[in-house]
Amino acid sequence: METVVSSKPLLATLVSLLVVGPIILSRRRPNLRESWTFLAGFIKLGIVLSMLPIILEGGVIEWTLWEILPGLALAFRVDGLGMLFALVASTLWIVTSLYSIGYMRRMKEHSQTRFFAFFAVALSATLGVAFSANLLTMYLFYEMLSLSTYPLVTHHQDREARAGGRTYLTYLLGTSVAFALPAMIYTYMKSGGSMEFVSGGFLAGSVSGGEATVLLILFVFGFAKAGVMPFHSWLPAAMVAPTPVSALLHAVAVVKVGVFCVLRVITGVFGVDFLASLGAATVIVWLASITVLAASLLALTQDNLKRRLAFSTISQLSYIVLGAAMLSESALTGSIMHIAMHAMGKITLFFCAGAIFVATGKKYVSEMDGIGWRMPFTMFAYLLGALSIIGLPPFGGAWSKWFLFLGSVETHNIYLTLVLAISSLLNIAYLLPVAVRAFYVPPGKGNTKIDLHEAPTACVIPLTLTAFGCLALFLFPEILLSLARLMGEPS
Amino acid sequence: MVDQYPAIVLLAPFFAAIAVSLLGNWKSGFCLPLTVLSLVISLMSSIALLGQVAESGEVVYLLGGWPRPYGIEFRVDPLNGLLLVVICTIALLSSIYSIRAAAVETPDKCPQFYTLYLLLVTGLLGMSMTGDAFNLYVLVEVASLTSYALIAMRSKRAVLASFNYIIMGTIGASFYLLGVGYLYMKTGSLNMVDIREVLLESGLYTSETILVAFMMIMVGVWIKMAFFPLHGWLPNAYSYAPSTASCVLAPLVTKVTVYVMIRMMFTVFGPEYVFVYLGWSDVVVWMAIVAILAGSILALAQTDLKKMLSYLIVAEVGYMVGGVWLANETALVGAIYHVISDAFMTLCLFLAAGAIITKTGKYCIKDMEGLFRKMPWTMVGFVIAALSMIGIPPTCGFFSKWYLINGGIEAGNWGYVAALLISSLINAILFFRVIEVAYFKKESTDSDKEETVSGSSGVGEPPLTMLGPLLVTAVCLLLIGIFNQEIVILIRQAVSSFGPLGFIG
Amino acid sequence: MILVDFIVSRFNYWIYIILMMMGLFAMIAKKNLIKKLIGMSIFQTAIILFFVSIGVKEGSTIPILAHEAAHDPAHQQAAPLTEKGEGHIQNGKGRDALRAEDYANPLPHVLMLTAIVVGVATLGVGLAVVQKLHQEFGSIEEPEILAKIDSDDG
Amino acid sequence: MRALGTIAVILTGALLLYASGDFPAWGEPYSPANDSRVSRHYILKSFEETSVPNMVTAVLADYRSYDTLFETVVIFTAGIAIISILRGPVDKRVRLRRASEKSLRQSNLILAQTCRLLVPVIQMFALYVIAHGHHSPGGGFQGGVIFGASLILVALSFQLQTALDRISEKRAMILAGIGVLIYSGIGLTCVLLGSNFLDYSVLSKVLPLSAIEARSYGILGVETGVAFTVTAIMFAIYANLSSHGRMKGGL
Repeated sequence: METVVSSKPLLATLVSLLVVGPIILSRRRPNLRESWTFLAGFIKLGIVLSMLPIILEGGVIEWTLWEILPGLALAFRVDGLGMLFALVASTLWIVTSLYSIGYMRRMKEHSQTRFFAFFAVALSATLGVAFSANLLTMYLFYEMLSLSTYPLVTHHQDREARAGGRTYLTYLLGTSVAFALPAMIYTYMKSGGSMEFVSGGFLAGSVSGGEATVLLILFVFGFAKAGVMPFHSWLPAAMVAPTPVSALLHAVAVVKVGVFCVLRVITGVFGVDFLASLGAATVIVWLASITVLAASLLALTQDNLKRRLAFSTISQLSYIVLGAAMLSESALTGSIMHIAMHAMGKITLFFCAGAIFVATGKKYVSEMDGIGWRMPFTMFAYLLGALSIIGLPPFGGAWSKWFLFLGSVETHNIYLTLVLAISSLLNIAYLLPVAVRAFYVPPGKGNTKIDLHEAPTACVIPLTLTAFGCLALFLFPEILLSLARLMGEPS
Repeated sequence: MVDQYPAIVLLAPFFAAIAVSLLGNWKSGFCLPLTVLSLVISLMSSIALLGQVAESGEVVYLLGGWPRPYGIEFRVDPLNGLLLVVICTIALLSSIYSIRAAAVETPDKCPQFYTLYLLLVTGLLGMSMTGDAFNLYVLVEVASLTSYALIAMRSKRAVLASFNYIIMGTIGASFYLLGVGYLYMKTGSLNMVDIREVLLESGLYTSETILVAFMMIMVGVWIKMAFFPLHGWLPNAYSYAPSTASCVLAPLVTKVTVYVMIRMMFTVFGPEYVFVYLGWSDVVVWMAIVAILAGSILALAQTDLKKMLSYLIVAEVGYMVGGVWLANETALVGAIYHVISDAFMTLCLFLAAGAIITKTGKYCIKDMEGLFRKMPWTMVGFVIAALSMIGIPPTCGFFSKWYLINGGIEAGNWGYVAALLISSLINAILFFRVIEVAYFKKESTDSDKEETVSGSSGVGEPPLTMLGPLLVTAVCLLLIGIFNQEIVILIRQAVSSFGPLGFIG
Repeated sequence: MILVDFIVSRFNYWIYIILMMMGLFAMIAKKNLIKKLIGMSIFQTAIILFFVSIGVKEGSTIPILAHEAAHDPAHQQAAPLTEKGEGHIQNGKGRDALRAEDYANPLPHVLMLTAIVVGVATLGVGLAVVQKLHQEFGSIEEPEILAKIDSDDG
Repeated sequence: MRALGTIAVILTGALLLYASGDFPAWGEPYSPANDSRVSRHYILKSFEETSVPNMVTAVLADYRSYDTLFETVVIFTAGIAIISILRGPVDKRVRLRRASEKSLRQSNLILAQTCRLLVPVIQMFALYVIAHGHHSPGGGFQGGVIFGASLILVALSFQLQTALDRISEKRAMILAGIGVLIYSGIGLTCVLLGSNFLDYSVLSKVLPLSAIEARSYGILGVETGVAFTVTAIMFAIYANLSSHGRMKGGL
């Protein structure tokens, strides 16, 4: 395996942080300000893409900044998993930026400069997590992400935002300090001062089975961004944010950072084989299964579209955790791929929810009767996204579901297969009715005249793109698949 | 010149104090430049001194040229070398900050204020350098008398707080003096290193007098550092003091006293007496745990910003005492590192609080709506300090917690680890309560009217002399965190000179 | 008998402890601020008493060399530092050289000069603070002042 | 509070009593403290090393002169502290007119005349105590206090203003500052002459004295400084406390 030393991961992380200055300075000229965002977005994507070939060949890229604690450096390392996540995040940032411009301007939101600035910081933190080489670096960016998204979540600065923001931070910050930090320090002590992620893990042999179980649970709860119950309530609370935030951060960046951290801990800290030999992951398997089902059921009861999507996200995140905790190769591949597939599908759905709100001011599913003919593009995109999430071909979601099912069969656990099957049915039950209402139920009041009333073009283009993205991911999954497979290979 | 660094560090603020008191009455314009100049000199020579110490080990400066144990000496090792730099930096930053605040809060008393201020700094510097147990008492009293006066300069409640401080402070200092007397009675010496030698040579560990001396000294310094439940004087004293005074008192006085405790435990009595012979570390660590929790919970109950910060100091003292008494190297390093980082955190918080209070005239947390909009840079400083208090990387608070928790786990004291984590969580609640209020606008309906009123009164960023030190401190928090390795290496150098902590293994 | 001896031979310590406890009690328990300060003064005096009594030597005099002794040139060259109790080496003139037993221990006196000064200074500042409190609140009773503060707040 | 006080007193008292069993007996000449290296050195060597017969003075102003410097600073601090505490910001100081000689005449004849007779004697005695600290009990602190007492006597027997006319509070503070400056200035001179702070022996480089005599004169110098400060601060404390910081009326 080839190791390349390059500062590219650092640059990719920093690009969006550096652009914060210009964004703030050009606050009086919105067009210039937004062009900074795009500039940073394309540079970021460019850097990430330029690293792709090396990773695909099975190499890794490393860059060490400096040692910050004895034997522990602030270091970056790019491998398949990180690459996949970075690719998803940086691509979708560009799309979301376009969408936010349309959304924010149409809604005449205040403090747009602050919005774009913190958005850029959040992206930096996301890439930082994706590229971090050890637990400490990851923790650092994880916290940075929690904090930088707080102003975004509470953007409206009203009573509702205050309550939502409070829940958001309490859960994310509280769990990371109370669970992840001690788990990390304990790991540091037990491993003799090393916290570098190695495939196969570094804890094998240095902790007992009981300790490993406790540590694993602490990590899974500590990275509450993964939304495993009972630490999931921050996500519905975060829905007070403007929709672009919900779309990128709460369907892609923030939540995926959570599951990404869990994946890293399972593969890089404990090692799949070590966990399998201990049976320590069983607890996580059941926690995740319960979350999958319970969140799906809760999603059914939500009338607010964004909240419904949030519960759906919680349930989908636990697929990923579940996939990792099953400790089988196919399941792991499936769960890594699900990061990308779900991101693409869910961001489409959020874009649609936002577009509906921009165009009609409607937030609740029950108000959306007949809306499909007024906003055909949006609702069509919604349908594609929903089908992808449900896991029907020819959409991206089908691949990841396929591997997850395969994994559950490999583990010979019939209950897990059952869980996945039931939850897929539940997916249909809570996602499709929206589309059905939109297209088949006539609007309640007399207003029979159907006039085209789409959201701004800047909103419609991104959601169309991502909807077709779902399709494209089904047709061309090779890159993702090979990136995901890289992690499954034994070292 | 080179061998005079210890003297210069101390004498620069000392002579400036005399000069301010003599010239200040004639022309009060002299006060501030003299203060700043002297502190700059002091800072520079303390940095040079630290370099010297780091390179060639302990520096001994004989006052009056009398050798140990007949005269008094300064002993500077990496531990107090670091502390000197911290004291000088903080004193310098808050003196710059005081340009505006002192004029507002203590008008007509400019020369007195700066004389006291410089004497306080002199006292603290002297406390950290001296190698003589009795001399330490004298300097403690210099520092205490100046703090009493600085606190009582404001009217009303500050005066009562100052009175309580006088009573408690005198009890503390007198207990310390009595302890030194007991030590003297048994060892016949006042020099710290000499006392330890005599203790070892004459086999005095079993003596009841030495035991009582140790207890008296510990209780004395605990009162002085406001270790729960002996903290009664602190919250009122620090929260009602003029903001310039509290900016230098709050970060420094308790921390220097913690240093005194470390010095007493490791240089005078020696770890083998404290940990091996007495073996009380569990009891004290549990007291520290109670202190941490009680301080945090009491802070939670406050509505006044400065009072909340003052109770946090009580909790932080618990961190440090616990870390020192955990009796392993990691925890001790963590505690000393926390002394430094907490000094800067507290400074940053008090500078921010002072700036907010001088600009808005509001003390209560709930009155701080919309401050992010009115004074964004001040709030940036406040947020960084808050993050450090919670323990978010890469601020220094994270790393001190890192070492302390590491030490706690090493010592197998899970209660201490849990207390640190709980207090971090409480800090998160505390600070986000403030940040939330400051971030959101007023909810009441007459907000527009309020807006215009406050708009006309011109609440905006504080002047650069207040904002500058605040932001410099905030940057320091990050730098201390990022370059914690360098500091820790120095601390380890000092800790290894204490000899084996001889507890585990 | 032994017990009596024990008590009598250490009477200075009993007295200082009693005085000190009186002072401490007044400082903590008294409600009148001036009484607290009086307690503080007693407290500090007790410590001074303790220190000075350490330095006492039976049959010794004040730690000042007599005029002749000081100006005797013999002293300035002779009288090598002697160990325990053997300081009485005869010099040429047949006069006793300096003996450590003959003079009280000077160090506690020096220390207590400092402690007295500190005590005076603290007392002065304390009195000034009480005066200021009296100006502000019109009382030197702690409960009354607290009540006044409460009513100001409410 | 009462219960708390009782508990504190009982605990501390018990602790102190516990230790006192271990103490050397009263007046024991060979107790560790009395027979220590340090104490013996002071008694046996101080005259040789400083040429001051009074060991207390030698230890106070030479061996431990750094302590004494800060002791002076404590006094000085107390003076400034009291002024800064008692002078309220509201209390605009009015420039007081010079009290006429009338006030002198107005007061009680016997009192006035006794005072006139006593004050010079007290002051002479104070000067003696300061200057003779090398050979007899005395020194800057004691002399300074006596001198301060003479000023307080004036204030007591006439009016505060009468004493203030002779030495105003501002001047007293300047005097106090000068006292500390003399002390520390001597110390600084030693540094400038190439030795450590307060190492008087180096003064022999500039004075026609041997190194040991230089120590003796150095001690005299610092004692003078101490006397200035103590005198001034004693009076300033009295003036402030007796007039609630208003500098008029008084007792």
